[in-house]
Amino acid sequence: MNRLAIELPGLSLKNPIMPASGCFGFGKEYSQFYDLSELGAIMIKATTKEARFGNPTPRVAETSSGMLNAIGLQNPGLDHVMANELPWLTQFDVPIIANVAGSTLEDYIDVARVISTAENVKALELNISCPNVKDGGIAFGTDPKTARELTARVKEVSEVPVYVKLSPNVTSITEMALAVEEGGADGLTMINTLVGMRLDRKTGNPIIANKTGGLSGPAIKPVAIRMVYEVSQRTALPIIAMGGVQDSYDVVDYLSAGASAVAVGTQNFVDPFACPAIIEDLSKIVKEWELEHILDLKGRSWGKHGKTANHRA
Amino acid sequence: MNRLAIELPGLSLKNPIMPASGCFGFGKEYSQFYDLSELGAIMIKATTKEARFGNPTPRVAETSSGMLNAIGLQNPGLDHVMANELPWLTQFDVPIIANVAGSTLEDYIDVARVISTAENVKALELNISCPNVKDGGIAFGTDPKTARELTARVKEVSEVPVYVKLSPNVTSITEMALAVEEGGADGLTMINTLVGMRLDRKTGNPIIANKTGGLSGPAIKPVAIRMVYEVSQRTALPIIAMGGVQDSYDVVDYLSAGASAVAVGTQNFVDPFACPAIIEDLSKIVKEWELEHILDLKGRSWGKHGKTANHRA
Amino acid sequence: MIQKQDMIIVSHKQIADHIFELTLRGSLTNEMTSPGQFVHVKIMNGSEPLLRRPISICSIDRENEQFTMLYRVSGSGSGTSTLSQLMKGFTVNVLGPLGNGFPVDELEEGQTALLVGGGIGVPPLYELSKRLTSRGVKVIHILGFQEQKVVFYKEEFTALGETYIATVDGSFGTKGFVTDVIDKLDVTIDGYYTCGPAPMLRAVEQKLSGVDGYISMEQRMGCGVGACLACVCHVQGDDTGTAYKKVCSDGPVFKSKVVVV
Amino acid sequence: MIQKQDMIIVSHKQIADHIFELTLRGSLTNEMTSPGQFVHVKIMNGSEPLLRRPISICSIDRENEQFTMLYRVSGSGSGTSTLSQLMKGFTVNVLGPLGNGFPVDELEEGQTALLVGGGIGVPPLYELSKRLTSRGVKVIHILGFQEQKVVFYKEEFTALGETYIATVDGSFGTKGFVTDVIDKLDVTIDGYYTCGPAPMLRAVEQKLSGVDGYISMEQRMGCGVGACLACVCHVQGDDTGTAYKKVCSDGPVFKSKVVVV
Ligand SMILES: Cc1cc2nc3c(=O)[nH]c(=O)nc-3n(C[C@H](O)[C@H](O)[C@H](O)COP(=O)(O)OP(=O)(O)OC[C@H]3O[C@@H](n4cnc5c(N)ncnc54)[C@H](O)[C@@H]3O)c2cc1C
Ligand SMILES: Cc1cc2nc3c(=O)[nH]c(=O)nc-3n(C[C@H](O)[C@H](O)[C@H](O)COP(=O)(O)OP(=O)(O)OC[C@H]3O[C@@H](n4cnc5c(N)ncnc54)[C@H](O)[C@@H]3O)c2cc1C
Ligand SMILES: Cc1cc2nc3c(=O)[nH]c(=O)nc-3n(C[C@H](O)[C@H](O)[C@H](O)COP(=O)(O)O)c2cc1C
Ligand SMILES: Cc1cc2nc3c(=O)[nH]c(=O)nc-3n(C[C@H](O)[C@H](O)[C@H](O)COP(=O)(O)O)c2cc1C
Ligand code: FES
Ligand code: FES
Repeated sequence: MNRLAIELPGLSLKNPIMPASGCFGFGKEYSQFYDLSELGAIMIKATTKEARFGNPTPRVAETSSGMLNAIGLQNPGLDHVMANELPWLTQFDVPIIANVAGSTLEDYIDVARVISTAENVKALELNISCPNVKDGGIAFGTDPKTARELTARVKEVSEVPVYVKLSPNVTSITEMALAVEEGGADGLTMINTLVGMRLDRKTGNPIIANKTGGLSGPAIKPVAIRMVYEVSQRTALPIIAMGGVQDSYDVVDYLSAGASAVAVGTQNFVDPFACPAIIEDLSKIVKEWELEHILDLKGRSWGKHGKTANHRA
Repeated sequence: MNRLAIELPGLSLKNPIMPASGCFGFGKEYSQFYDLSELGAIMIKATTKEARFGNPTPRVAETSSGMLNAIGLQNPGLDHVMANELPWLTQFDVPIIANVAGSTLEDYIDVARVISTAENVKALELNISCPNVKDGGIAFGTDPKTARELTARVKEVSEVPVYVKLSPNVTSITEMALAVEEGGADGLTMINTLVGMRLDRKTGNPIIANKTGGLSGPAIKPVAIRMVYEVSQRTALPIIAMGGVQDSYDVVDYLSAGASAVAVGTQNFVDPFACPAIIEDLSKIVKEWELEHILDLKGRSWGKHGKTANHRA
Repeated sequence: MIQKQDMIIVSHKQIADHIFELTLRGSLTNEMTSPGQFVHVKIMNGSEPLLRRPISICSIDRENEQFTMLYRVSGSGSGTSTLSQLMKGFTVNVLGPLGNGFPVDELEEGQTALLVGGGIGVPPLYELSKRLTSRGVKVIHILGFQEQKVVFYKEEFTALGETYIATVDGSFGTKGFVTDVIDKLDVTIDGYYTCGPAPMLRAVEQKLSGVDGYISMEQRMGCGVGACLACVCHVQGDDTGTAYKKVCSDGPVFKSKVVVV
Repeated sequence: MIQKQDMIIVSHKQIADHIFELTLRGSLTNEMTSPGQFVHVKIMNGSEPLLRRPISICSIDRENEQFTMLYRVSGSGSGTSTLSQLMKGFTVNVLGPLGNGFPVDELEEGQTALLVGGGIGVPPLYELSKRLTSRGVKVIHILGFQEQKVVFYKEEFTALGETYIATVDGSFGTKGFVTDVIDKLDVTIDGYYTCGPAPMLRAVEQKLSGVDGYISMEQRMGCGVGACLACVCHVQGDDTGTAYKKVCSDGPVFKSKVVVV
């Protein structure tokens, strides 16, 4: 038995580790560092119907133990992704989770219908939480009703299971989770970035051209852990968690909080070898801690509430 | 002219710097380090009607560039604060902002009515945003209607201007700000802590006995700056800003974002001399940058939107 | 007076598995009055790690304006692991001395004091023992550790008085807990002083309930100076439930039976 | 091949106001091919500062497996200020070499190259100049700085070829900008290479529009390897508005008139 393997709706993962959307492009760059088949899955960069240049630069700014970004969903558009990026990725033995973004319900539906037919796309991730473009779906991500509706409509057209990526910039993320569960979501991914801002000390102007950006990295981990802890105890949906993962112990934390798999975002920039290093360390932890399976850790933090379904392969 | 002096409703501040509530007790401990009369004001620890022990320990946990706390509004209760803490503070020439907490509307009203009569209490800070006690007012802090109502009722009984402390754990902090403005608030203080959690690596259990805690420190500064930037452009109320201030340049950032004064929380723990050091550095900045007044910096980040009322003394 | 000072690293070395000895120099040393006080150490400038670390004063060298602390590196990525990498010549920012230590004048010349330490609770007993012996008090040390490789300062304590070591796995000294050693002691104890993990403190307080004693508490801290209420403990015999003591500023040393361990 | 390596600090010193020279040793040096490439430096382990810092390769010493970079400390509390405190013997984690540098074989022996650098854009021109001169290309350097106290490497460049310094305040060399020096030059330029602040790059590109040239761009970066799209720039003559180049992996050096500076 592979003690790291995990079965989630649509996804047979060799291990619970995958790069987070937007932090790994479409895989090409990181393929110079290691064999992408080592990964549990790959969450590719948000794809929209048309090609987008995204926001003006500067697009990133560093903050204490974190970074802000406002890339603005730059991507080559659905057709190009279908014709080039996804076929290129078929050389690797790794399931692809396609991050889908748009401005209107129709955008999401159109992209989902097409991209879910690609042979290596095993699940969709509905990005209803991008804080960096006015028309980037954040409206869907902050209103439970709209989110439920969007999920239901995408489910109708998708050939593969649908995960919904939740925004932390809400009063109750649990309410959002329950809404998309009702809408028929197969899983949750969380969290997207927190909206933040940094000013230039001298001029007082925002450093990022878009003014605000999304905060990621270790700074947000306590917020993300809390949200995973809350949501995982309230829904039956599996959670792919993310936010500030730097090493295998952070992964242990997310599983303990109730996640079933974990994505690595910003840390890829800090260390391009982060994902395979974490996977290797997880194997060691499983051995040293004498776990039958890594998901023995799932929900450890819940205390006496008992366990929900796990997702061991 | 004192280029750091600031006039806000009820408050004549020698300078824009004050310790944040809960991070300075009732001043006694820090009075061993410097003369409290140097401060712009003091935001004292939340006071409730009855004495409270607060939450079990551990009550704090460190995170990347931040800390979690779940003190749980421990305080000696209104009578003791009126009889001991506030009279002791009259030896200093510094206005006191009394942080008021409670579980019910009546609690807030009762505490506000009494504490606002103390001679050195020049303003109230309604804590409707403490994330660490179930009955700690957070319900008031996430629902605009309740917040407006609470503000209006407290305004009826308070002898001094009322500031409302906003929670960042909401979908729209601007909506909350506008609601309490409608309720008659004289000013805003923001932000309180973000709800977060840290797990013990070995056991997977939450480190803090209360499980979740409030995240403070430099990690949250980008979120706080963004919120001050947003809210200050939408309301006419003055903002006392806080979140991760470590030095005078952080203060410059908050003023640039649109705040009129700044509170220092967690940094007092890191450096008990933080507040006087920042005040001294601000004097230097005013000189070096050749500012007529520190509030020349106010709202610099807004771009072409023009300036609102400033609050120079 | 509590001061804040950049103190110079005079010596810094590993003395047992994960255990380091750090000696710092600076005039702040002159403020240190009683054994059992602690300092609050800022490990790097900037925001990471953010909070200071409370570490006991292990020995004080007034003459050279320097003091020593012993600390355990708690894991990779921890603040103490970063601390352990700082070299001689660098400075460390210290806030202290903090809290109230062990009173040394409660015992007279010729009386016998029992000093019971567990793990990283052992260090503050060293300065205490030096003070007691210099007053002519007879000291008996019982020091408990997990296993042989984390034992430290055996010689130093032995030089001051009778010293028993207990290890949980029996790899050194008596197998078992410090209380197992206490059980076998056949002397009259006039007072005890103890520092270590809470279960040990409770066991010692109970076992020596007939004797006056002092207990040093540990608690996660924010400010270290009494302002944040992170480090409170309940008070024995309090019915209201609202009475409390702050470990940082009312303690860390309390008379036995005062606080709930 | 891009590698990641803990490289040893061989020498580290201040050479002008806020300007440091850092030499690192490690086999990663062997991967460095063209002048103008950069490395991505992680300043401390852990999360603060979080991101790597892009710094140009200033000179390469293959024989000793070491290379040198020059950097400016941008303010107290900045990552570079922390970097400047690391001492000989410590290691720094380097990711590199990254990006595409200046092509050196476009010019023949006897031809003349103009190298125009501004401020902290000067360093990559040094290795470039060494390569060009070793091929027998004649080099002319024009280096612009704010003021005298931040001028560096004047001797080093002078040893390789004609060198003009311009300072904005006139405290050293010609008063004014590098373009003021270009105006006065009376030679035929066969190619130019430039690195510095965007306004300078634009001015140089315009002034030398008749000459083939290479421009090194700067942009805030996330990954440094082409994955995050933080560092994009527009492409000249693109009507769609969606064409772009990534400074980190398509650049940082571009042929003139290719990207929008
Ligand atoms: C009064 C007092 C005296 C102490 N004296 C010593 C001593 O002499 N030698 C020694 O090695 N240790 C001592 N400790 C314990 C020491 O403070 C912790 O081991 C240390 O703070 C852990 O920090 P870290 O960087 O290794 O761990 P991290 O995991 O990086 O710490 C994270 C946070 O948790 C806090 N923390 C973690 N464990 C503890 C703990 N056991 N007690 C209090 N806070 C904790 C840290 O201070 C920090 O804020 C003392 C504690 C107290 C309260
Ligand atoms: C290809 C390339 C080559 C470079 N070569 C050199 C060089 O040889 N010597 C040198 O001194 N500088 C060079 N720079 C600029 C250098 O990267 C920045 O000065 C440095 O990152 C600032 O970091 P800090 O820690 O001082 O500032 P901080 O204010 O702490 O930086 C905060 C964040 O902003 C980024 N940042 C700030 N200023 C810049 C900038 N001007 N360009 C890019 N990112 C920035 C930092 O990388 C960091 O992520 C180069 C930049 C690029 C893109
Ligand atoms: C540069 C950058 C680009 C991102 N782009 C996307 C995106 O296109 N779609 C998406 O759903 N999330 C995007 N994210 C969010 C990440 O997938 C992730 O949710 C977030 O960064 C938190 O994880 P981390 O702290 O590990 O980075 C992006 C994050 C960063 C830093
Ligand atoms: C230990 C601790 C206790 C706090 N107690 C209170 C409180 O009683 N009332 C309140 O309104 N805010 C309280 N806060 C929140 C702070 O006043 C402040 O809003 C927050 O910490 C952000 O500022 P900082 O990052 O500078 O700490 C507390 C914060 C901390 C860290
Ligand atoms: S640590 Fe703050 S009161 Fe004790
Ligand atoms: S820095 Fe990430 S694409 Fe260039």
